[in-house]
Amino acid sequence: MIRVQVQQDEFDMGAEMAALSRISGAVGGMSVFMGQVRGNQGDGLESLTLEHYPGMTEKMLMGLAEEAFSRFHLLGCTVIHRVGIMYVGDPIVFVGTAASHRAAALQATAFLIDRLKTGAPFWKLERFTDGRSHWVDARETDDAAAAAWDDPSKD
Amino acid sequence: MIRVQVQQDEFDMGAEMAALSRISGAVGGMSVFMGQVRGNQGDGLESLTLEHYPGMTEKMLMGLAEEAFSRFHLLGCTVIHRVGIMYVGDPIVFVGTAASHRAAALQATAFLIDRLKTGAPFWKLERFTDGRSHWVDARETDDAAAAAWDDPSKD
Amino acid sequence: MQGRVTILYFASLREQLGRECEDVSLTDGQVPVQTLVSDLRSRDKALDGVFAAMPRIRVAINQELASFQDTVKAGDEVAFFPPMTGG
Amino acid sequence: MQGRVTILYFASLREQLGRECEDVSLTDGQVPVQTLVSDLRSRDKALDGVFAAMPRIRVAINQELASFQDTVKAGDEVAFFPPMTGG
Repeated sequence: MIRVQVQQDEFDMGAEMAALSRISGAVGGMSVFMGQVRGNQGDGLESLTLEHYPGMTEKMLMGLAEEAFSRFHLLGCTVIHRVGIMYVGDPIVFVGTAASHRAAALQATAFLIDRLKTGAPFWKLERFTDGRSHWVDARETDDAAAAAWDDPSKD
Repeated sequence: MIRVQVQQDEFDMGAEMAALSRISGAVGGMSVFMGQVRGNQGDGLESLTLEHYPGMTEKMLMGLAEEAFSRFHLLGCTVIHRVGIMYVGDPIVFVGTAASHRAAALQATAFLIDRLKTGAPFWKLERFTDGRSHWVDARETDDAAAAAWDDPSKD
Repeated sequence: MQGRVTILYFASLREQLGRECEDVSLTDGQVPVQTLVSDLRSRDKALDGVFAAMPRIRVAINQELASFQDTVKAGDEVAFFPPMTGG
Repeated sequence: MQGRVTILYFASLREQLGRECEDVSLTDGQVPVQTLVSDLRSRDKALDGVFAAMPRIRVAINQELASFQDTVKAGDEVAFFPPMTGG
């Protein structure tokens, strides 16, 4: 069971986790990552605007979810990414995986969020309280984290 | 903020995640692991009874949470472990971590569940539909997973 | 559609160009992305400046990531954008 | 309490012994865990059989994991149990 969703609205983490946990009686472990707009960095960040490429985004997220599903023998996999404007503390992304064993679920979640950061067509515009705004630069550490999953010894 | 809880009752994953996500405006990522009673293995498992060593359990879980908190620079950490009788599909354990960056949260959660498996005084008694019951044996793979965190190159 | 491709721009690229899409005609039946880009840059000074200033522009053809050596043909949807920053 | 320790048994150990705790007096003021175990086994055939059959018994002293070389003194709480299987 794969569920991929791109939406403006907030998601309900408890409901998403409950749905994953009930996907099969064979589920022994579930892993979740939730990313939100980080504030308190002293830079006066007020909001993020998430732009995306409609159509391509859903395709690429589905491709990533399918890759995780077969690579880590998942029983369930949910990826939800919000678009539009989000303020400090607001949720941005939810990745949840369910598997028979904990290692598979934990690794699949790390794989999905690492790959999603640089492999799905999303872009972040930061707006600050003083009126400035700028597009977030891609980080080399994110490229490295995504590329590390190309090495199958990580499984 | 560390929260450690040993209880008979079910926990509310959504509420626990929401509390972690609001611990600080500096939270950028949260990671959760939830373990539940795995069925559908063809062995007729009906229930698990979780026994523990009251007093020592809380101390050891708190020690693990404090180690994770400082090692991975967490902003929040919640560990809830149930005791008593649980049926197939019931939740057993919840580990949640919040940090500024995703890698810290993901690693801390994996650390906590790996260490908790062999490092806190819980024991599982399996009961089957045909009336048999037996104590779950410790697995060498769990010892290896816990010991792997002794190698600081994993951070 | 015959002989034409749809071009999309996203994020900082869209913002600096001041447009999010355009239709262009291909000089040949099918051309590599880099030829298409050269044509666009020679026709449009603003676009030339934006492409010159952003060395890490990515391309997708029909919503699949592609390289500048890949071929564009009539009817394709070609998108240009900066490195992705989701999650 | 003087000269006595509380001993707790958990899980399969508790089940096979048929008891979850007992109070025993120490032969000396303080002894290594392994001496305490030898004393217990020499006094109690059932316990001897259980300890013989379970090679991986763990020990905690005052709710801290310990080794069989660690010292037990009067007033301590000593617990024996099989390898832990939580999570």
